[in-house]
Amino acid sequence: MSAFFIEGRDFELFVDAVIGARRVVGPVAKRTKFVYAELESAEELRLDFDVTILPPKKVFFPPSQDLVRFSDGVVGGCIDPVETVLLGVHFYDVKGIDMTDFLFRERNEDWNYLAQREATTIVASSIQSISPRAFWSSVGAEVEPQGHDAFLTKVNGGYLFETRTPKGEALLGYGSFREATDAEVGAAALANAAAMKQCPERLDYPSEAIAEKVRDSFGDVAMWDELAKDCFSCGSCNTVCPTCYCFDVRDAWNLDQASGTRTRYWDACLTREFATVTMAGGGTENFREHHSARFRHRFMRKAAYLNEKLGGPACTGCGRCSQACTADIADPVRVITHIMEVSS
Amino acid sequence: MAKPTLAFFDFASCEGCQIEFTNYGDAATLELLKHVDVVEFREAMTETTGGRIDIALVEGSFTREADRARLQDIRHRARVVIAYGACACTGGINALKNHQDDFAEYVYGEHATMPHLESGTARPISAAIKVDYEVPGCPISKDELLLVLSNLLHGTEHVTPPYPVCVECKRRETVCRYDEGDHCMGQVARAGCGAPCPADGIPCEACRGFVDDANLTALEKVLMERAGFSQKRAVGKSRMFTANLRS
Amino acid sequence: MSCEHHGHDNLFLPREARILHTHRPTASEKHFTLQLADGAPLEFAPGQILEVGVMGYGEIPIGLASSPTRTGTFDIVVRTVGRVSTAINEKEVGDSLWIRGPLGHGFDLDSLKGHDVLIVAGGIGLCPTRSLIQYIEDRRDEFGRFLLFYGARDPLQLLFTEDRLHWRASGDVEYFETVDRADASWTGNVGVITTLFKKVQLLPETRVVICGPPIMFEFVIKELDRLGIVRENIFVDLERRMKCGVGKCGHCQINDKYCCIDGPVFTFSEIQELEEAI
Amino acid sequence: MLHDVNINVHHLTRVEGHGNIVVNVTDGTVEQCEWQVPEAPRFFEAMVRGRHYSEVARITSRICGICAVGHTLASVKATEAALGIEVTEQTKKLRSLLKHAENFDSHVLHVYVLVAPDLLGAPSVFPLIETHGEVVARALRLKRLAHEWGSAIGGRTTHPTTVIPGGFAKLPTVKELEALREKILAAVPDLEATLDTIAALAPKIPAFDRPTEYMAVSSASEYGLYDGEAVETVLADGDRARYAVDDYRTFTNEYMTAQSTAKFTKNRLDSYAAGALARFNVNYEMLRPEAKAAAERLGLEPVCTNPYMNTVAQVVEVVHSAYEGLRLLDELIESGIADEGIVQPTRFASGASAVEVPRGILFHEYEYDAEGMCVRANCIIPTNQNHGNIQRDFDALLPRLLAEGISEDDMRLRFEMLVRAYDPCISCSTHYVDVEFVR
Ligand SMILES: Cc1cc2nc3c(=O)[nH]c(=O)nc-3n(C[C@H](O)[C@H](O)[C@H](O)COP(=O)(O)OP(=O)(O)OC[C@H]3O[C@@H](n4cnc5c(N)ncnc54)[C@H](O)[C@@H]3O)c2cc1C
Ligand code: SF4
Ligand code: SF4
Ligand code: SF4
Repeated sequence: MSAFFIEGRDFELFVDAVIGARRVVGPVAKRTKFVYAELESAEELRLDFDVTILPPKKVFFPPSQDLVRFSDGVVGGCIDPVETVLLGVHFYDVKGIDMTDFLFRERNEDWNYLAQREATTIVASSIQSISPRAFWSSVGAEVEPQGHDAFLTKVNGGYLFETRTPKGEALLGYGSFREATDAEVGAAALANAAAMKQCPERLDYPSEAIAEKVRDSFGDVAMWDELAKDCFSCGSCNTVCPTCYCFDVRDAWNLDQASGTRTRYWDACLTREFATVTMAGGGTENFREHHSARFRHRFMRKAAYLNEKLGGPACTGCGRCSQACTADIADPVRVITHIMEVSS
Repeated sequence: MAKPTLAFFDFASCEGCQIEFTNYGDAATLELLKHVDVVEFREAMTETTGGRIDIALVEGSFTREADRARLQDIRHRARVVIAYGACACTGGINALKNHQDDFAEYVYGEHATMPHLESGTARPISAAIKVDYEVPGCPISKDELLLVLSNLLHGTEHVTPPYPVCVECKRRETVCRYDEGDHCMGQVARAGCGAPCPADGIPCEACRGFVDDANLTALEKVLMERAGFSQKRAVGKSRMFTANLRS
Repeated sequence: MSCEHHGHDNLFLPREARILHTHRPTASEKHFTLQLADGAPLEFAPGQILEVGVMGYGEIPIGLASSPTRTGTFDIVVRTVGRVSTAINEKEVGDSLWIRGPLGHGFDLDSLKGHDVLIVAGGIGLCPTRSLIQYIEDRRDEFGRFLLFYGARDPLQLLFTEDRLHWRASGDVEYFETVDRADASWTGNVGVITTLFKKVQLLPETRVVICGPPIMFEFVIKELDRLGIVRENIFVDLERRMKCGVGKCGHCQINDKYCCIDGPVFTFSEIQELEEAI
Repeated sequence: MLHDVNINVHHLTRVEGHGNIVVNVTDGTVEQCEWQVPEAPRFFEAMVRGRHYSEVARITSRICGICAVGHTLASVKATEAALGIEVTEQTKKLRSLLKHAENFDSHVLHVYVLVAPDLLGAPSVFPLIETHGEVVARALRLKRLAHEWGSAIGGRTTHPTTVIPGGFAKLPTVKELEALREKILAAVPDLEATLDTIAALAPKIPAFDRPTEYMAVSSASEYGLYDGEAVETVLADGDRARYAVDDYRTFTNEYMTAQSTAKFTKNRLDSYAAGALARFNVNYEMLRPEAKAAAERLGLEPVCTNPYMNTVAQVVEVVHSAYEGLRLLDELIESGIADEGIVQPTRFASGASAVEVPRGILFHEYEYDAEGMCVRANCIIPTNQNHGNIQRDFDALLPRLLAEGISEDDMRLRFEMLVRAYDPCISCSTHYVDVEFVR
């Protein structure tokens, strides 16, 4: 596909034109942070965001999503995708989306996710500001971001718009784009490379070595207990993670007490009851009773179990978990580095 | 089938949880009243029934021995007793005084020992009678109360989320209080409220009580290290709505 | 319904199943015979599971308790333990349940065929194995010797009274049963299930299926080790919290295995390295 | 005339909190005529000691779930006075707007749900769903509006979240304010209909005059609810007196008698009244024209000395709050909402405040130590202030009712209606204890 250029002042017009035609979701400010939200006008768009509180997966896999509706013996599905342009996704979040795409597709295709995913055009964007806990330049560096339709890079005077798919090309019609010059393409490449150098944290170990070492550390209970000592089992690290996709399913009746919904909610394997079952006679059994067992499970999943399926850690280096963890113990860089250096 | 009967009772409390019951709005209230018959609600109605009731909603703390008989009468008459609101579930804010020994003197001075001022420790309703369900919160979440009632109407139990408030806070993408230099107790507080407080820019005060296995040691550490509290304030912090749950 | 189905299968959309027959073997269990409302047959393998639900209450994983060789209908046995199981067990003949499935991997029939088979079932673990028991009975000549050990806490907890009478009399199965605690009426074996091993001679090539409470596994495995039965030939049926049954929700994960799609039947060799398994 | 009366209303219904009415007349001699309050005491002033200033309003809000907004505002204002915090104009406007929401909310609830059944001869609002469906639906609509209004500014109405010392933890957006403005405008027909209903029922309001002293927060620029520089009182003859808020102890005069344990208040007379009627009498000139017109229509004029008319004064205030709310909204929408941050303390000392809640004036006072921890607190709640006045009304009412020769049942209803008219909020039981009166 090819590269186009749009002037800064035309860019806003472009965004407004897309908003006029489709639902557009992009990063906006929320108090002192950023979130993805449906845009009402180009003014709200903040492409200078560092990282959003929740990853863009919420567009396809929302925190709560109805799966089935029922009413008087009639039961039906609720898959109801809306044509959407997801504008302004950093490359590490594109990698996160690649992973959830794979995970919701493998073995049993979950159209409750995939339908909205297919109805969405993703425009990735260059990183203009960097979150203090980011380590995306190093983790899983061999895994290339895939699932985007265009890539937007801020360069002097405007934006370079590189289309990757026909879906991305289809957006060209909404703005005054012209073919980019080699100089503009070069400037964009430089800007993107420069951002990689500024990433503040690094996890510089090969994915395979990480998978092996982390898996081997499973039995080091004392180490995991120590690492998880301050864990609240609050699940924040799970909930903000672009590659976490566990959920709970609950039913509820509507006010009429006859109809209702079966809904899935994001769940978190760090929370206490996640693996608890009720036994005959009323007792319960928790297969990951101690919070350190749950803490360990998260790292096993990210760094070992899924690593083998995904070809790299199930971690994009976004640093959201590091930031979200009030006890500041969830940072994959610190935990994995500790395992790589300390555990034998 | 006759509609189940619903009765409201109150003890030491601010009655705010009853008020929440009036806040459903016209459509929802009228719909709800198609499914239950409100038979006693002292604050809103004169009618009473001395007889059996299906669901008794009890608000407020048990603070005086004198209230025991009234509670036992409610238990006796009701098929299901629901303690609702922090006061009823844990003692709530009333329990703050349980850590003081001079509260009566402070408010009433030399008159503090008058017999009608008898107010021992503020205790949950369950200290006096068996309670079937608890709807925590100060005030209750009126949406959750609806879920509880809806489940009861279908002969089953609403499941209060066992995880802490952070889960709901993150799900709604609230800026964490700690990220704005504030403090919060959402990491140890029981969820189910939908985390309105952090979303409105104030800390979670754990008005719904603690989750099981709450890591209070880590909470104190985080309050000191991240919110800059003195040790004294960090230790005292979790004694606001949860005074009865602390030593 | 206002929402579109989008032309793809919704993994979560349940099918209606009518209750044709019910039976209460014990105070807490209910045995249902079901048929899909659209009349279609349910195709499944022994050891597979269903997600069974009541709309408004939820869905739970339940093992199929009849053999696919007995067509037209299928059985489940549900023990009342909590919210959903209670709602299911309140349903009567003529009511509907909503099911998804069959889900998961059943027993590896290829590995069992042509060999001696021992089934060790504890408590409600008899339900999913009943599917296999019936299957072996119906295809008896495809298997070698067939032994069944069944243990319950006390005589009141014993399931499938009719089946047990039949097994006792049947020449197709060598049936042994025991209770942990006897009552006045009980004349049979008393003691934990491993006490039954004294009663038989087993070849090391015997294929063994274990299904029951986690605590039971450990002791049964010790006996099997003693008999020299290799762990590749031991099959276990595991239970975990489960929300989707299709390998997404994460609840049933045992290290890197999903109980729902990699199991619920595993060979013991597969899971013995998984520290979270038992 | 009845010679023997035995009225014993245990836990009067349709009031917030628990109160008893006991009237005993034997052979024409009054033996007992009392308004008693057996509410369980809750000791808030003791409980806030040792708490950080940011937590104090969150605790004192729990004094009362009905006037939680008022308690929060009074508490925050007193804390700000103690900490030397001067809040911005925008904060003041938003708080006023929130205060109006509470006044509107509480009055709608009181008039429709607690008082109207008396006037319509029903035991409660529930049977009215059948007989007066439209009135109930209207009441619920207005109630929902009030709740949405309060929530838009305060986060929620029971124990508001956003009001903190120094400003707002979360500000509404202009868009939200515009939506709110539309909702209030859309409720104007319901307000008109409310006036129709009350005008039709007004003849059923008992006639009973007993002049007393009326006390309210007063402001030179508005009908002081949230804001006001002083407290003013007016007597039946129009004689006025004005006091500084900081001197609240000198004009509330909490006192205890040898036989009584309740903290009473009094000022120029041996009791005074606070609440909607008192505010109406003190601040009539500051009412919105729409509210003045409503008063005229309902036959309410200052200085009104019939305590039963408090309900009518509440209806007038509902109209006032709606239009005053619209005015504040217009100003805020016009100026836009600025993120001004939270004003920080400049000192740690003591300070007092007065705010009008639906039932009267609320005084809060706190003292903080150098770490911002509360060392001393005092709260005087309106129902406490009205308590003495209710008893004086009882004393004057009984002989008149005896002279009227009405039945004991009617007599009980008149006493109940009198208490309800005050809309007492007994759950605000910071100082409350059983009361016995000395005569
Ligand atoms: C593979 C498999 C096969 C099973 N086969 C049978 C069977 O044939 N008959 C039978 O009676 N039971 C069977 N169970 C157990 C049955 O699923 C649980 O008893 C049931 O989930 C309890 O749900 P509840 O809502 O009644 O209990 P609650 O205690 O109210 O459970 C609440 C939620 O917790 C989860 N949960 C609790 N206990 C379990 C559990 N043991 N397993 C999975 N999730 C749980 C569920 O998500 C449930 O919705 C099987 C479980 C699994 C995993
Ligand atoms: S584990 Fe942490 S850093 Fe890695 S993708 Fe998840 S939230 Fe981001
Ligand atoms: S690691 Fe941190 S964010 Fe994750 S559950 Fe524990 S305390 Fe919460
Ligand atoms: S604001 Fe409070 S509840 Fe929300 S994530 Fe932060 S600590 Fe948890």
